[in-house]
Order: sequence, then structure tokens, then C-alpha cells
Amino acid sequence: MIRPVLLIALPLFFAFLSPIIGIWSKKGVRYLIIFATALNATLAGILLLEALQKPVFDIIGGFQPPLGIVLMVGPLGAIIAFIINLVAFAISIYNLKVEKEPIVRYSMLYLLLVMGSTGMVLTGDLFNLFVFLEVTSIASYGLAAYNKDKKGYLGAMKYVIIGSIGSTFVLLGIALIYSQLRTLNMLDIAARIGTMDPYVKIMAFTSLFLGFGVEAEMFPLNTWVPDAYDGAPHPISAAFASLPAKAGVFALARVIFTMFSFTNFLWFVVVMGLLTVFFGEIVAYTQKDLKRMLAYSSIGQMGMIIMGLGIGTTLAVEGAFYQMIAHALGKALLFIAAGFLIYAARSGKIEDMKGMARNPLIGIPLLIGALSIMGMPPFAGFYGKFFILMGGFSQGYYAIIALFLAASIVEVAYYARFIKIVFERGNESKVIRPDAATYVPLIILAIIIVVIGVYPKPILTVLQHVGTFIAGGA
Amino acid sequence: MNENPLPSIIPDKEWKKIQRMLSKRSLWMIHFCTGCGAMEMPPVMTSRYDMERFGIIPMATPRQADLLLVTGYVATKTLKRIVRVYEQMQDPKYVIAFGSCPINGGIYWDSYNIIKRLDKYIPVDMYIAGCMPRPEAIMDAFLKLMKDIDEGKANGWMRYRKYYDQYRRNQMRIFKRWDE
Amino acid sequence: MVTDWLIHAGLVALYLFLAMVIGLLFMGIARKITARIQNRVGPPIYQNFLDLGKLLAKKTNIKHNWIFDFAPLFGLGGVLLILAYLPMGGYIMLSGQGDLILLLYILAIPALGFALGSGASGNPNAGVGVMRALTLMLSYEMPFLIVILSLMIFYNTASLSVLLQKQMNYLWGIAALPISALAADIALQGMMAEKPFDIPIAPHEIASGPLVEFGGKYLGLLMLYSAGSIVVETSLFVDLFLGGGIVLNPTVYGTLAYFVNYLVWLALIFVVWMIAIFVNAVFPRFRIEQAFKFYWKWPTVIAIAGLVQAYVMSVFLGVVP
Amino acid sequence: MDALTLFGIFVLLPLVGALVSYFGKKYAPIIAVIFTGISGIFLYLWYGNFGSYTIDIGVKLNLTFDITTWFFMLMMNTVIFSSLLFSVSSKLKRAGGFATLMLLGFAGANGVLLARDFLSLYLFWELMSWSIYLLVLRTSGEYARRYLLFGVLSAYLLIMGIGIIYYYTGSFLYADALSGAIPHAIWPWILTFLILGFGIKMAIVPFHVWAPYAYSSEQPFVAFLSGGLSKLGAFGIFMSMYSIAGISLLQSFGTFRGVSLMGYPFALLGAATAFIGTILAIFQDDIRKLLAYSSIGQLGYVMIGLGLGTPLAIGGAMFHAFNHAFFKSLLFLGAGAVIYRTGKYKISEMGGLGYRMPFTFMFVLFAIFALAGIPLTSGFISKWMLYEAAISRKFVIVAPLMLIASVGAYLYSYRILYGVFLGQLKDEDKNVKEAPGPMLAAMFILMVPLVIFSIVPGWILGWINKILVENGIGKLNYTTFSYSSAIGGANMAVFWIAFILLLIFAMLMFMAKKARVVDQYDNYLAGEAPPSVALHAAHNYYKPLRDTWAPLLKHSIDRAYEKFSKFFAGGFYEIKRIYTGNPQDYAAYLGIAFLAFLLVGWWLLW
Repeated sequence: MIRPVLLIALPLFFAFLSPIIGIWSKKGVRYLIIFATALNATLAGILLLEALQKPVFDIIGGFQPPLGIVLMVGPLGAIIAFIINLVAFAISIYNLKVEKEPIVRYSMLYLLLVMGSTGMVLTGDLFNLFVFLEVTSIASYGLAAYNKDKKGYLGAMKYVIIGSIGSTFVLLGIALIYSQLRTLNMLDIAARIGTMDPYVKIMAFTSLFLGFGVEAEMFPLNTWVPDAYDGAPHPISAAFASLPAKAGVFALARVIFTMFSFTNFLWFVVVMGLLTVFFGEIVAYTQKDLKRMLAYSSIGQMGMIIMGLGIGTTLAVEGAFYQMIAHALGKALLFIAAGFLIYAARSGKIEDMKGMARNPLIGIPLLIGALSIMGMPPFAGFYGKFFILMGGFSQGYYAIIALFLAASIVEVAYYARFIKIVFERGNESKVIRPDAATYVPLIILAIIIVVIGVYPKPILTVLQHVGTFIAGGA
Repeated sequence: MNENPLPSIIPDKEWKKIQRMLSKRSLWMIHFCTGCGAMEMPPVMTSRYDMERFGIIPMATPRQADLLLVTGYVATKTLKRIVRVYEQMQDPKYVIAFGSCPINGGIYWDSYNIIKRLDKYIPVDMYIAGCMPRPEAIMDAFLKLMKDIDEGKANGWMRYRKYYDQYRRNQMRIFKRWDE
Repeated sequence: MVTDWLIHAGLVALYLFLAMVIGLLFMGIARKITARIQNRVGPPIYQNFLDLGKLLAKKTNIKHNWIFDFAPLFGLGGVLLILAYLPMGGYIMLSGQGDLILLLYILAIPALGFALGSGASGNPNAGVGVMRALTLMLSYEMPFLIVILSLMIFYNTASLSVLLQKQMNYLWGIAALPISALAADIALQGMMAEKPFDIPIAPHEIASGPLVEFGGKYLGLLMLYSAGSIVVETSLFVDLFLGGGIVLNPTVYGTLAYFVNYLVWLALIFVVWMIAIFVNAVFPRFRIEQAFKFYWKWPTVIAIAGLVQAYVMSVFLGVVP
Repeated sequence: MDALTLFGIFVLLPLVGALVSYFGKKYAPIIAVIFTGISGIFLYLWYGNFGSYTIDIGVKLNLTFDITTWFFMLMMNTVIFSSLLFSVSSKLKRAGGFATLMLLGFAGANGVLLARDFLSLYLFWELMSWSIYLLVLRTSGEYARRYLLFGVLSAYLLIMGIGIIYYYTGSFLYADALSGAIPHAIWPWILTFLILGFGIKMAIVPFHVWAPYAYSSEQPFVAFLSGGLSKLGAFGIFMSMYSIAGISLLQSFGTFRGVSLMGYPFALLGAATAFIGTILAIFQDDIRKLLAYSSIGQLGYVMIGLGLGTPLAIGGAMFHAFNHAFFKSLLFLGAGAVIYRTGKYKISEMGGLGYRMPFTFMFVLFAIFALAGIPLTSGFISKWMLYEAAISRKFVIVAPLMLIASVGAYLYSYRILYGVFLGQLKDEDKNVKEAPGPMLAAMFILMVPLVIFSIVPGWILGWINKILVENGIGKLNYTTFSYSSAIGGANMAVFWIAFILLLIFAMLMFMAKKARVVDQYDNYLAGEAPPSVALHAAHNYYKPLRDTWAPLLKHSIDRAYEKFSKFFAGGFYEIKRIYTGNPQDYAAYLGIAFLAFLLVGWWLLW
């Protein structure tokens, strides 16, 4: 029996421990992050097992809800938290490669990012959610500019602008809800949502939806994505795609299902999801820069998840959650691999990366990641996509699914282009061997992707609880 | 069937006779027109003289032909082609040299690149003298050759086989190289 | 049972032998007639027997390699096989055991063997010749296959023996489907590679094409092949459109019927052959692309008209032969 | 046998094999051969041991092992076995990866054949799709993407069909589709999506443009792709039309002379495919492309049979699929052997290899007999069935196209024979040796059924008949040696006896005298000396024909696709411009979005 609050407290503790360690060992700091994330992932795993029995409620500071802050961990939240921490652990191994100074602050911000994202997933209180969103955002702003070059600054600046507007929207939504309901506990809100003035309710929903949509990379709020991803250091790009984005979309799911149990508004979410997919994939096709391409692809994937949430049947939401997991793993893998490719090719352009992935240690995980993102079996991405599609069909969204599939073909087109270039023959002399800090996280992620793709039973067992989640439970 | 197919029924002598009869009645001809004289062939083939009544028809390739008709002078360069064509024909095969030039050089008797006697290089079974010989002469030659075949006298192909080395020596004196 | 089979086999052998003789004779007749048209005397009509004998009696034979042997082997064996599947004068031989489509594909066996052998000679003329032959085949098959299709649709059978039966009971194909018969005869000219479609052999252009390296007994056997082919092609037309020459019903008249039918069949294939020969004697040669264009234009249009006729008669008018 | 054994032998075993053989280095193909051999042995042992099973891996996979599955697995297994056997000696680069991907594709194919629910069908379909993509990527990287795009398009068309069924039935099982939940008017949509989806894998015109490029990869793989995997398309169409929908449902859409109006358009499409594929094959100089177009054409025949849907037609389609599996992979392997020995793949650059590689030549010759439909191989019988099926129902558009395409097949068949194996041997190929033992063994394995089933067609027709009876289509008319339709029939025993007797007769006449063997340069060329000129007349072989076709060949589906994709890519660049890079614009987007959301929300409320 562990308390969910540990998942938030421990990274915080390690984050502030790292300057102290940094005084005598810079290297130690790096290993400290690995240790912290590993510990966190383990705890999240244990928490998942507990949450499977029944949802865990952790009341902080002894104040009973609805007054006090409460952490509300259902099986779905637990598994997302677990995946977030797992990916954070894998990325932290890759962090060993980051050479930019000052490493101490970097580590601090990274752990704060982990902590914020985990918190967003675990919390059961709307204002607390906002707080964690802010923690995540601020850590992200810092990390996005970490390269201290023009690209990084510009990206971070855009991120700051959009992110803060988004946060303001969230705050607005919270204020609206609080003004009407006098409570911020999610379950409490859900119980009393019917008493809200409908116009205010819509406005609150819109505000929250947009606010979290910024983190969830929803169209047209995702404009910061390519620049921020492109400017950030490679591990951070990986982390962006996997940690805050997943936390954001989970928060979105909380808003949609836990708090406002809309039924007549959901098609709008589906349309937004479709637009996100459409613009993400189409613009990704036009990109010549690897990280930007992956960033846009990430937008597309998030759009698919939003679609899944919007479709709102058990199957589709199950798919959306599966897709969150798959995307967190797959996109992190691809960004790490992209980091290596950029390092090896000394350029961010795809066309310069000819044959750079011909080493199997990098090539096979890269392929697995790309195929998983494309939704190919037996990798993790398959089930998510298939369930979302089938969920869509079961609600009769034929045209939307058809358009979505068209966008998916575009996705396949640009991934295939990328794969073709990086596996092309004829540049053998320049191909370098990855070092352990690169391929170990890749292989860890790849193995997880394959395992949950070949044998999805464990994940699907957890995701069975989607029914209660949709109905407004934890 | 150069060997007797049914030795128990047909005596060998009879078989040879049959063979000669068949050869004579079905002379397939390839005419090698070196430079002149080809003009005399159309009347032979067409309705005026019609050589087909004797079973003589022009063939396009030496593999199918029994009779090589060399019309006109033979340059050293041409000779190689003639020899090649001759060697590609299948036994029994016959050669008719047409006109004065293959006999003794004709008006080219002192030319540096015209051979004087075709007979030195390939065995000739029948000569048609004249410059040019008329179609009647050609028809006559055909008939005489048929008669020779029937009597077993037209055996140049046997000579060529028997004295192959000498023929080849004569040829190589002209050619220097065989393969160009 | 066994004796029945043996008698049957013996009769088949007899028919095949006669077909070969007829083929060689037809070749001689064709030469004679062409000569007469050109105001020549021409060879005696038995000239081709002499030619065949001479070729088989040649002292030396050459071959290029083992694939070269495919030509005479498959050529002769295949043409005999086709003849065995063709009803000649009402005696159906094997054609009860295989239908028209099988026959169409057996037609390819000797041709393919011949093409293999000549290809193996390594002579470029042979390659060009086979190319022309195949292109010509693609050309004339277009109308010919449509014609066969209209026959099969009209008589509602793919079996030659049944087709003969139905023609005997109803109407000869040429009376029922005259348009198709016209198209078939034009196609036949190309099938027999007579002028203006003797493009594959074209002695003056490509040194007799596929035959260029064959001599002696190889050429002799191929001559038998082409003699057989003449009978095959003319007889195919006769079987398809002229009722196979069956004028007396064998079940009624017995052996006499076979005898009479054979003679009628012989007369009919002679007529078909003569048409081809007369056309042959007065035409120059097409180029291969001209032949292709020609066949895919007019004969095909005629054949399609025939097909429409057959289709309308059998489907809309409900004519059941 | 229980579910896990079945799944284990046919799907998991290849997957394990894939994993093991990756580390096998140069022994990888041998390991892979052993793994496929094992599942082949079980396939043989389990004939008749049919049943349905369910596997739970979190989602339920419904697998059925029945005669249809068995029949298709038989082709798949033989073809991959011989392809891998071939690759043992073909010295591939990174053989480990090759064997792994082949086995992955094999596992996927087996899965598709076993699947009786849409989820597992789609799962294995995609598994197969991407493993082929990677195999194509190994050599012809340029065009692998084209393959993948079409593979994904096929998968997505399937998804559309599956989704519509799922909307109405809420179940993925094939068996539930016919429960009556699906309205009658919806079925054409479902079938169109499914048939086109599967048809892409069969390279049906106009979805054939991936094939010529994908088929230019490593030959052992292409043999499996063309011979084995393309049959999954035929299997899928068969299942969707005659097992999922069923013949009575198809007939209920109205019939055209006994053929469902749902099937007839696809038969027409098949006929067009057969014709176009054949015509394009005639003009190819690259042997791999020639075979690819030929493959397109031949699969058109299968499509015709499946579309016509009479027992004879479907039987013919099955038989033709079977034949095609064997002869086309044999041809690709033969081409592979030649390419392996000479390193050339242009027909005009080869020539005379039949004298140096006699066994390869013989095997390829038999494959060509089957391809051209010469009755010496079973290739004839399947074509015969298709023709009779079309003719007996008086289809005057399908039948002529089929027949003329078959004549076209002679043209390109001879081009292979002449260009590669006959004609004059090039000087640089003087020392070419016969293909190595494993290659010959592989080709021999593929040749045997073609001959056996020509002599004894009753055996294979028995299996096909069982398939037809089990799916309620009807039955075939056959005995051990003969077969017949409403309008005709043939007896192969009589044919073979007559053929052998007459051939012996011809041989007796022929063998009476010995012939002298002469050199290939001792050739009549008007007395010219041959070595000085290139004498292999294989370059631009059908030039006259090409000239006459030129006005039509100008139009190319390939180019149409390229234009189409260029048009879209151009549009994508326009769309990209909404990401201006200017934060002020971005902030404005946010505001607009907020307003829009709010208004839409309020409007909805109102």
C-alpha cells in the first residue's frame, strides 16, 4: 500500500536534491535522475496494481474532500502515470548523452516536468490540476529554451505565449465553475454539474477544453508544437511528446468524462480531433526537418486520441487510452532515435540522414517505433488505432473515419519516405555506432512496444475499466 | 539417312541410286551473286524457262540448299563468304560456277584482288562459260548437272572432304585470317 | 475392349498417315497451281515427296545444341497430336476426349517446339522470324477467337464432335453464321502464313526466318509438320463451318458414310486450301505492323458482327441448334 | 489438436523462427527452411483434422482450420519453403533480416488464412503488409513506399468494409455478418470495399502500379510475394464473397445469366486486368518487370473466376491461383538463378543461358508451359475451367478478353525463353555454371505439382470440389483423369497417352540419324563473320507491335497516379502555410477558436 502522493513528492524531493549533489558530482546528477525516475516508475507500477483492485483516493493534508486536495487514482490514471514514468525513465537514460551545461538545472527542470505530468494525471482536484499544469508548463518553457540558440528561444517564446493563454483559459474555466458550484473537487463537480447554468457550463467547458487542448496539441492550439519540439534538446522533445502531452490529453479526458458528462457535444470533439489529425499529418508530409516532422506527426497522433475520446464508446475510449500508451512509447523512441540520427548526420534535415540507421541497434527499434506509430500490428499502436476506428464505425462516423484514413495514408507516406532514406545503402563510411546511452532506452522502449503489441492482454485488462471512467468514475 | 535405313530390304547399291535420284530431282539452289550475272537468273526462275519444273527452287539459306551457284567474278573478300556459305551447306552439295570469271579470271585476269580459278578453293561441279551466259546455258547446266548426279559423277563434295587440307591451304593463302 | 482400342488406334494411325500424305500432296498442288497462275509449267504435284525424301536422305545434318532438337520432335509429334484431336471426315478419333479449347491449346505445342528449336539456333533471323510469327498470331487470333466464341455460343458447345453432330442435324456453320465464316477465312490466311501474311518466313527479308538454320532431316521433319499443319488448318475451318464434310449420318449408313464423308471432307479442305492459294498467288507481302493493324481492324469488326449475330440469335431469338 | 497447437504451429512457430533466424547470420535461410518445413509437415499430417478454435490474447482471435484454409496454406507453405531453400545458396546480404521478414510475412499469411474474424484478419493482414514492405525496402528502396501506400490503402479499404459490418452487427465474426442485421442495401458497399481491398493485393487494375516495382526485389522474396502472398487477395475475395456474404445473398442483387450483378463488374475488372497486364508484359525488357506484369495479368484471370461465381468459375479461379502460385514462383526463382549467375536482369543483355543452365531452362520451360496454358501442365486445366465458365454462360466481353490475353501470354513467354535461354550466348557468359543444388531443388519442388496435376487433375479438383461444396457454391464435374463442363470436357489420360505415343513416333523418325553439333557462330549470316556483330536479336523484341500500340501506351496509369500525388502534395504545401511561425497569429487562432467553440456550444444549446 503506497500513497499516490509519493509519486509527486519524490521527484520534487530529488529535483531539489540535485543541486546539492551537483556541487560535488555533475555526473552523479545524471544518475540521480535515472534513479528517481526508475523509483517513480516502480512506485507507479505498484500503484497500478493497487488501483486495479479499487480506485485509490489520497487525501492530502487531512482535509476531507470536497474541501481538501485529493488525489484520485483509477486504473486508467495509474497506467498513464506508469507509462509516463516509464518513458521518463527511458529518456533519462538518454539524458546521459546531453552535454549542454548546466546539467544541474536541466535535471531539476526535467524532474519537475515528470512530477508535473504525473500530478496532472493523478490529481482529483481541478485547481490542483491547474497547479500541476503550471508546473509542467514552466518546466517545459525552461527546457524548450535549453539549447540557448535562436531556434530554442523562438520555440520557447511561442510556447510561453500560447501556453500562458491556455493556462488563462483553464483558470477562467475554473473560476466559472467555482463561481457556480463552489467546489473544485472533480467528483463533486460531476455530481452537481446539472445545477449549472447551461450557458456558463458551455463556457466553462470551452475554456477548460481549450486550455488543456494546448497541452494536448489540439488544432488550432498546437501551433507551438513544431517550434518548441524542434528547438528543444533531443531528450526533451521526446519527453514533450510523451509526458505533458499525455498528461494534457488525460486532463482533457477528465474534463470530458469525469466532470462534464456531455453526450450531445461529443461530435464536436470528434471533428476537432479529425481536424487535428488532418492538419498534423498533412503538414508533417511537407516537412524536411526530422524533428519538425515528428512533431507534426505527434499532433496527428494526439488528434487521433482526441477523436477516440470524442467518439466516447467504450471501445473507442479504450482505443484512445491504448493509443496514449503506444504513442508515449513510440514517439519517445522516435525522438531518441531522431536525436541519434541528427547527431550522426550533423544535420536536422532528413535528406542528409542517408543510411544513418543501418546499424541494427538503432535501425530495428526505429522501425518498430515507426511501424507502431503507423498502427501496424503486432506493435502497440495497432490496437489503439483499430479500436478507435471501430468505435467510430459503431457510432456511424463513416465519413469522418474515411477522412481520417486518408490522413493516415499521408502519414504512412511520409514515414515511408523517412524510413527509405535512413535505411538507404551507399553511405556506409559515415554510419556510426550508437553508444549504450542511446540504444539502451531505444531497446527498452522497443521491447515494451512489441510485448504489449503481441500480447495486449495485460493492458486491455486494465483498460476494461474504461466503462467506469466514461461513466464519471475514477 | 546416309546409311541405308532398311538394309535388309533395299540393297546398298539400290539405296545409293535412290539417293542420287532424290538429289537430282530436288535441287535446292542458293545463288551467290558476286557482282554481275544475277540478271540472268530471273528469266530462269520465271515463266520463260521455269526451272521449278525440275524441282529447282531458290533457297534463302545454305543450310537448306544443295546447289551453290556462284555468278560472276570472285574477289578475295567475296571468296571468304563463298567458302563459308559452301561449308554451311550439307552433303551432298554441288557447285556451279557461272561465267568466265570464276573459270579463269575473265576480264579481271590481271586484277590484284580477283581470284582466277574458283576450283582451287572449292570444288566446282559444273562450269558455264560465257560473259554473260544466257539463261539457256544455265538451264543446260542444270540438266547436265542432274545427269552427272544421276551417274555419280558430280562428287565435288567428296573431293572437298577428301582433300580438305589442300583446299584449306589454298584458301588460307588468300585470306590470312579466317575470322574477320 | 482391348481389340476395340487397338482397332481405334490403328484407324487413327491410318488417318494420320493419310493426313500427312494429303498435306504433302496439297503442297505440291499449290506449287503447281501457283505456277500455272504465273504462266509457268511448275513442278509435278508429287514434287514435295521428292523434296521430303531428299531432305531425309541428306548425308550430313547439323544441330546447334540439344534444344535445337525440340523443333522437329515437338513439331511432328505435336502436329500429329492435333490431327488426332481433329475430326477428319466424320471420324472423330480423340475429339470426343477433348474439346475445342483443348485443341486450341494443343495447337500451340508444335508451334512452341518449333519456336524453341529455331530460337536455339542462335541465328538472329530466327529470332526475328519467331517474333513476327508470334505477332502475327496475336493478330489473327483476335478475329479467330471471336469467331470460335460465336460458334461456341451459337451451338452452345465447346466440343468439336458435338459441334459436328449439331451441324449435321441443324445447319452448317457457314449457313448459320456466314459473317463469322468470312472472318474465319480471313484469319485462316494468317494462320496458314500464306501471302499476304507470310511475314514470319519471308525468305527475301530474313532468310526464311525461323527455318534459317534447319537443314537435312530437321527440315524434312519440319516439312512434315507444315504438311500436317495445312490439313489441320483447313480441316479446322471445315469442321467449324462446313460441318466437317459430313453428308451421310454414320449411325445410319455405317462404313459407307465414313467413306463418303471422308471424300467430301477432302473436297472441302481442298476448296478451302485453294482459296488460300489463289489469294496467296496474287498478293505481295504485308509488313508485320500492317498485318497487325489489318487484323485488329476489319476482320475483327467482321468477327464482332458475327458474334453479335450469334448472340442475338442464341440469346434473344432463342435459336437452339 | 487444440487452439494453441494450431496457432502455435502455423503462427507462433514462424514468429519464433523469425526471431531465431535473425541471429543465424548466414545460416539464417537454413534455419528458416527448417521452421517452414516443420509447419509444412504438420500441414500434411493435419489434412482432414479440421475445426474451429479461439485464442485469447486480450482480444479474441477466432481461427478455423478447414479445407479452404488448408488448400491455400498448401500453396503458401510450398512456395515459401522453396523460396527459402532457393535463398540458402543465393548469398543474400544480411540474410538474417531476410529470413526474419520472410517468416514474419509467412506468419501473417497463415494468420490471414486461419482468421475467421475481422480483427485477426486485419491484424495478420497488416503484419504481412509491413513485413513485405521491409523486404521490398531491402533492395528497391525507391519504390517500397509505393508498395506500402497501396498496402495501407488496401488495409484501409478493408477497414471500411469491416467497420460497416461492425456498425450493424457489433461483432467481428465472419459468421455473424449474415445474421440479418445488415440491411440488404448496405451489402454492395461492404463487398465493394472488401473486394477492392483484397484486390489491391492481387494487383487488380487500376491498383496494380505497385507490383512491377515491388517485384523487382530479391527473387526468392518476390517468388513468395507473387506466388504466395498475392493469393491472399484471392482468398480474401473468395471469403468475402462466398463465405461472409454467401452465394444466395449475391444472387439476390439480381443476376445476369445466372451470375450475380455484384460479381459481374469484378469479372469485367478482372478481364481488363488480364488484358492490360498481358499487353504491358509484352513490352518489358527487365525480366522482373515482365514477370510482374504477367503476374498482374494472370491474377486477372483469378479475379474473373471469382467474379463470375459459378462453381466452374470459382473452381477455375482456385485452380488457377494454385497454378499461378507454383509457376510464377518457379519463374521468379528461375529468373533469380539466372540473375544470380550472370548479375544481369535485362533480357536483351542475356541470351543462350539455356545451354549453360539446362536444368534451370527445363524448369522454367515447364513454368512457361503452365503460364501459357499448354496442356502438358496443369496450367491448361485452370484456364480451361475459366473459359468454359465464361463461354457456357455466354459472356461475350469477358471471354474474348481472356482468350486474347492468353495469346498475349505466348508472346511474353517466348520473350523470356528466347531472350534469356536461347539465342546466342554472350562471350562474357561463357563460363556461367548451372545454378547451385538448393536452387535447382527449390525449382524442382515447384515444378512437380504442375506436371502431376496435369496427369491426374482429379486429385486437386477433389480438394477444390470440397471447398466449393463446403461453401455451398455447387460442385464440379470430374473424375480422376477427366473433367467436364456443360459444354465440353477433356480427358487428360487420353491426352497424355496420345502425346507420349506420338512423341515417341516422332523420336523414332528423328533418331534414325546422328547430327553433327556445330558452334553457335557457325551460323548463316550471308557469309558474314558472326563474332564481330551483336547477334542476339532480343533488344526491343516486339518493336513492330510496340509501334502499333504506341498511341495507346502513351496513357499510363502510373503517370496518372504520379500526377494525382503531385497535385495533393502541392495542396499540402498550401495548407502548411497556416503554420505561419508568427506567435501573434497563433494567439489569434486561440481567440478565434475560443469564440468559435463558444458560439457553436451556445448554438447547440439553443
